[in-house]
Amino acid sequence: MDPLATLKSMLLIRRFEAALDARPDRGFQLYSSGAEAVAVGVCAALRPGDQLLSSGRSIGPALARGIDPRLVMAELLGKATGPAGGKGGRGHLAKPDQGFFGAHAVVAGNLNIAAGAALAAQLDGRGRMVACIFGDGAAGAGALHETLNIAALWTLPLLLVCDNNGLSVSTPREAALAPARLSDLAAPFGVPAASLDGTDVEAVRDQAAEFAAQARAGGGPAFLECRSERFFSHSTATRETRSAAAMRGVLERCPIRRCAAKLQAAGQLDAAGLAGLEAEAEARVADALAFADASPYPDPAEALSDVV
Amino acid sequence: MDPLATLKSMLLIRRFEAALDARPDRGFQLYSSGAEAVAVGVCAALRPGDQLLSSGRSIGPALARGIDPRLVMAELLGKATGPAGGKGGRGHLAKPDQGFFGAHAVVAGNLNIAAGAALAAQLDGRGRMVACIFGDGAAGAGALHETLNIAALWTLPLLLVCDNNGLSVSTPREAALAPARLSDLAAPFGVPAASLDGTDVEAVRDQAAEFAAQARAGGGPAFLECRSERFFSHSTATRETRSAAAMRGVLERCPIRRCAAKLQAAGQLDAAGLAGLEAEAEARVADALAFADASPYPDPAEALSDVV
Amino acid sequence: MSSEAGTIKLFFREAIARAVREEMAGDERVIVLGQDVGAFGGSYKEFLGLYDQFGAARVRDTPVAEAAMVGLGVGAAAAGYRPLVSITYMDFLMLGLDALVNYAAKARFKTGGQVTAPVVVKTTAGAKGQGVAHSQCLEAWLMGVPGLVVVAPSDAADAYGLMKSALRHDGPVVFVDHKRLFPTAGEVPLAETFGPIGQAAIRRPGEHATIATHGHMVRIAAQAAERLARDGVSCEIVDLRTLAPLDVATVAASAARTGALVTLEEGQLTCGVGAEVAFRVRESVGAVRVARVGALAAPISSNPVLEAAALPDAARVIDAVRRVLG
Amino acid sequence: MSSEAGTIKLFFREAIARAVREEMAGDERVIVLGQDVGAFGGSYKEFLGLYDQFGAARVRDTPVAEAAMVGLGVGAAAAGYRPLVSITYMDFLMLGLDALVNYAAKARFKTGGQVTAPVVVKTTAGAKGQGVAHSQCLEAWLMGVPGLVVVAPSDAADAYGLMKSALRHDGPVVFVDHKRLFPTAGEVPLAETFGPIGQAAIRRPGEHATIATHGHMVRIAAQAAERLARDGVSCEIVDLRTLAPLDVATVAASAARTGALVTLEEGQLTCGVGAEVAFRVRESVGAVRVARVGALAAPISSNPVLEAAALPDAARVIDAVRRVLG
Ligand SMILES: Cc1ncc(C[n+]2csc(CCOP(=O)(O)OP(=O)(O)O)c2C)c(N)n1
Ligand SMILES: Cc1ncc(C[n+]2csc(CCOP(=O)(O)OP(=O)(O)O)c2C)c(N)n1
Ligand SMILES: [Mg+2]
Ligand SMILES: [Mg+2]
Repeated sequence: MDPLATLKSMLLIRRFEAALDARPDRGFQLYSSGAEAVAVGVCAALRPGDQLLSSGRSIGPALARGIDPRLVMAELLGKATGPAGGKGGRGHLAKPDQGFFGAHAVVAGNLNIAAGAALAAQLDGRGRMVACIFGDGAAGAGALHETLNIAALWTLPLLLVCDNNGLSVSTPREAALAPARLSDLAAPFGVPAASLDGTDVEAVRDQAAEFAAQARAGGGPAFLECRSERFFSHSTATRETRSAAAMRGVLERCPIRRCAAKLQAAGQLDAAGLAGLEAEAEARVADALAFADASPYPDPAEALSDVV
Repeated sequence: MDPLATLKSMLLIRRFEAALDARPDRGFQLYSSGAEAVAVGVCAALRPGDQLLSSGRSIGPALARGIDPRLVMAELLGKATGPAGGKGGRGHLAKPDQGFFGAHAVVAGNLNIAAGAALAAQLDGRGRMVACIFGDGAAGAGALHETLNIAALWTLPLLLVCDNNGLSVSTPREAALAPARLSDLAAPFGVPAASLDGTDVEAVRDQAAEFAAQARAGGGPAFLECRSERFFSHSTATRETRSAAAMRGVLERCPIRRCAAKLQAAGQLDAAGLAGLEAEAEARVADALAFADASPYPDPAEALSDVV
Repeated sequence: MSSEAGTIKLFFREAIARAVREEMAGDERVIVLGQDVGAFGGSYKEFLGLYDQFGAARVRDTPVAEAAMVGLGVGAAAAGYRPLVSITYMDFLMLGLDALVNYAAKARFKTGGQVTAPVVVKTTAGAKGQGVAHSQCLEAWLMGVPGLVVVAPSDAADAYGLMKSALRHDGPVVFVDHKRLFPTAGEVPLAETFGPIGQAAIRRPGEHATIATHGHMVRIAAQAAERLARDGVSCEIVDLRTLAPLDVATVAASAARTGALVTLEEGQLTCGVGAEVAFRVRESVGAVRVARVGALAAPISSNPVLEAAALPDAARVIDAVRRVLG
Repeated sequence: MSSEAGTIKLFFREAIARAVREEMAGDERVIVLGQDVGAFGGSYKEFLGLYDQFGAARVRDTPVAEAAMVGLGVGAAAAGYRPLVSITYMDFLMLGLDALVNYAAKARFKTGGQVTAPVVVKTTAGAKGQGVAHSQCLEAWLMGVPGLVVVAPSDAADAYGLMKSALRHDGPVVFVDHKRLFPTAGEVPLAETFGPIGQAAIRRPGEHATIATHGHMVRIAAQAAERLARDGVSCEIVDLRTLAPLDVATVAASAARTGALVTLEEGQLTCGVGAEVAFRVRESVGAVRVARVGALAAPISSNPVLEAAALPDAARVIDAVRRVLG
């Protein structure tokens, strides 16, 4: 994935969420803004046959995986044209036929599901692998321990990506997790791990690519901690607990500005080029909204379909 | 606790289980023979106000903690004179007023209960601590991760003792657990840990005493791995899976013979003295059986008492 | 301040906070464990102010680790404390069922009375736009666990009184509230009061049919009764308030008077609260016409159209009442 | 070999092993995950021989980590496999309910049919001297979870046939057996057969009362029916076989004929199988006399005296039948 493509992907996520948040009918949402580089960097290391799973904070992962913004917007706004017909919605986005196995809104609930998908990939024997993005809060759950142990024992092709934004709702990571670095949790199991700045999309991509290659080669699981930021409050229903001053520092660490600056410094992008990419993202988001708006809500009878 | 006392305590456990196993009416039992030094060594480091919890393999821990063998035998044989009136029985022995908070037959199920008891001890502020003995099999459960993390965060006075006999029913520890040493699981949380030969009662006692002192001084939790042996099959209802040859090697590592030999080498015990201690243990066990035999079964109406 | 004498208007969430505050002030053994219960004050502000008043040692933010949260609370309870463990949504209580059901509910029995575990597990049931894994009502599971007390207040006064009683009960209690109740307000006695565990309440007297329900659904039942009243159909609403132990006598007496019973719950009907209430009432009053209302037999989507379609509403309750009145 | 033509006598545990063996041989996607299911062959030898035949890649011993075991099975199922996950005792299934109920049961719905999770969770219910945390029957919890199929065979033939069907079902199935059934033997068809999911069976025809039950309790019902027959009371025994979906039609038709229904389960009565069966039968046949039998409302001790006192036995079933026959 070339540098401009990663920038484009991050811009799409940022603009998509801004547009969604402006909608009075958006309902309950969790945003990825500030962590775009995590999802985009990881997805840059994935192949078509691979599968990505995520936590409920899944707009970034879904778009980074290349799911059509129209479908994502429709699903999030509860329209029948979403991949799940509007049934999944926030926290449960999924498009497995395009490599997004799905989000799951239960914290840490997707870890052992991802290990199961990785077991399937291993049994298939076609060099496919599975990546699972979860938050720092999920690192306090026993599911991580059980998943690391079994994935290591069975050398499952699984990349565990901790999107560490330093917060679980209002609780600082330091108050919830004893380890100095969350990536240290992998060590006892002999699982290779790395901890890096999750606002550096190239660093995420390169490390993820290395771990993915290992997994495909039968090297087993890996653990990648990405220190990111959360630009919005926890959810659209949650009050912000950080001070204005603190927020200024948070917004400083913008993965998009960082990426754009790097490309400009390298002469691969100029102001006009950036403006063009932003306009392009705006256009895709506008198109996605138009698509969702033109789509119907599901028939109430759908409440009873796809149950058993 | 002087060396002879530890030997006595181990002999009591060994003879108690032999006598119980010989009973046609013993029902379903899990034995501690081969791991006597773990329970006895740990209990040697505990004080009256402290609490001990254990897995379902609880005869050793209960007797090592000093619970009257009469009461233990009565409870295990389902008699109304047991501490729980015969209701708890195998896997659920308890005598909290004497520092044995209790066994729990759910693997790893006692870990976070023990942390809760340790939280109570911490809030009491009287320098009490809690020890929890669990098996290697329990180390694969997420409960260990959650308990280690919170105990470390809150510096709970908790000693986690892994009685690693290398087996979970028929499954070798290597096939169930990825870590090279189970004590390594404590490292990411900054929890001090040690791994030692669980057939060496003095080594267990000394390390447990050091960790207990730390816990009492506000130093927080510790993890002690004791590599022990399982002399019986998993349970009285489980077929043995180890070869006769393998069993010979297992029985070689007898914590009692090891302790007795050391005392004899040091001139603290002679053959006659040992025979005397064995006879004493026999006598206590015979007395316990007599007590249990003379005790009635609970009234069937007890099936509905102590519920809410 | 107050509309009636001797009471004060409080939001449901404030009533919970008041009860916990009073119990914490009066008993050092009462502590609070939960995610974001500290300075943040709880997802629904139901713990607001407790952290400032009682400090970090007694109001503890926990990691996202429901199994350990319940286990810690149960263990501390068995060791002499009276912890309140907050499990944000009832869906996540599944992660803590081992400590609650396999240990706490059986502790007293299996130790022959040596150990009791006076823990209160407070959790929020019900759907409000949060989707399949954040909307479930699992009260019925807990009702069938010997050793557990289950309370489910429907208004601020009971939220206050039942939380007070729960924190004084000498065994494990599950306190079930509902996302849609926190912002509701009601009159709460100014004086300290305790809600009676095991006692239902008649919220609205009526002659033709009895509606037995609990929690947020009491409000739906009231809407249905209002509309039915306009057509001259008079419904008696029994708020169960406690699900275990169940106050069958009050429901049965009402059903005996009216001759018709409609059970209403937000959760699933199969092996649900209504199935149990109906069975027990029929045992004690013999012939009575019965219908039950609950969610459709499907997961509850966050989709506004599908959520509304799946949940019981006044219209469905009215249909059920008309059905039993033949 | 065989007592009847075209059948072979198998132990219940052998019937399970045969079903899994046939399905594994015919479908590479079928794998087995569980504690000591490999060379050991399972706690009750119900997987004996599979490891030798299919190897360590398809018959996998797992750590003691029920949450991950169920999650792995569900995840692999959602990714196209058909795992059987063995959870030794149903008490421990609590540890895996999140993956089973919050994910697997909802996967198809929440993805609009994009994902299904054809996992079979096989688990053993019931009491046999193992105490409070190794004896529970939680079938009723699962019956109320939309998206789950729950089967509970009572004999070797159904253990075989229902396991075969469970492994072919395109969604999550919980296969509930019982400690006391493994050593029982029965005639199993020599030819490959599939047990019908959602179809109850009449095990004994009768005129005066219907006993609706499942699993091991079918044997207790038979004892009771035998003894009642001596006094001229003829009972019809309906073996539910599948608890979700429930075959109400068969029970209702029987109850309509006999006019009396006794439900029998080993688990707790409150919000239990019997409460549901009774409600649904009354919905469809109107007036029928009903009584239910289950465990005492208490934990089940390993104590021989107390366990026997707590569990339903033939005597209690007989009392209940006489009660409904007034
Ligand atoms: C098992 C469980 N417990 C609690 C919650 C409520 N909850 C939703 S998101 C969240 C925060 C998780 O923090 P983190 O894992 O760091 O993810 P982030 O929100 O920071 O992306 C919590 C506690 C949940 N969804 N699941
Ligand atoms: C949660 C749970 N899963 C499974 C079991 C069944 N079981 C009882 S003891 C045991 C072995 C545990 O091995 P380990 O922890 O090493 O203890 P040991 O028996 O070796 O002392 C198992 C799997 C259980 N009791 N609880
Ligand atoms: Mg976070
Ligand atoms: Mg072991």
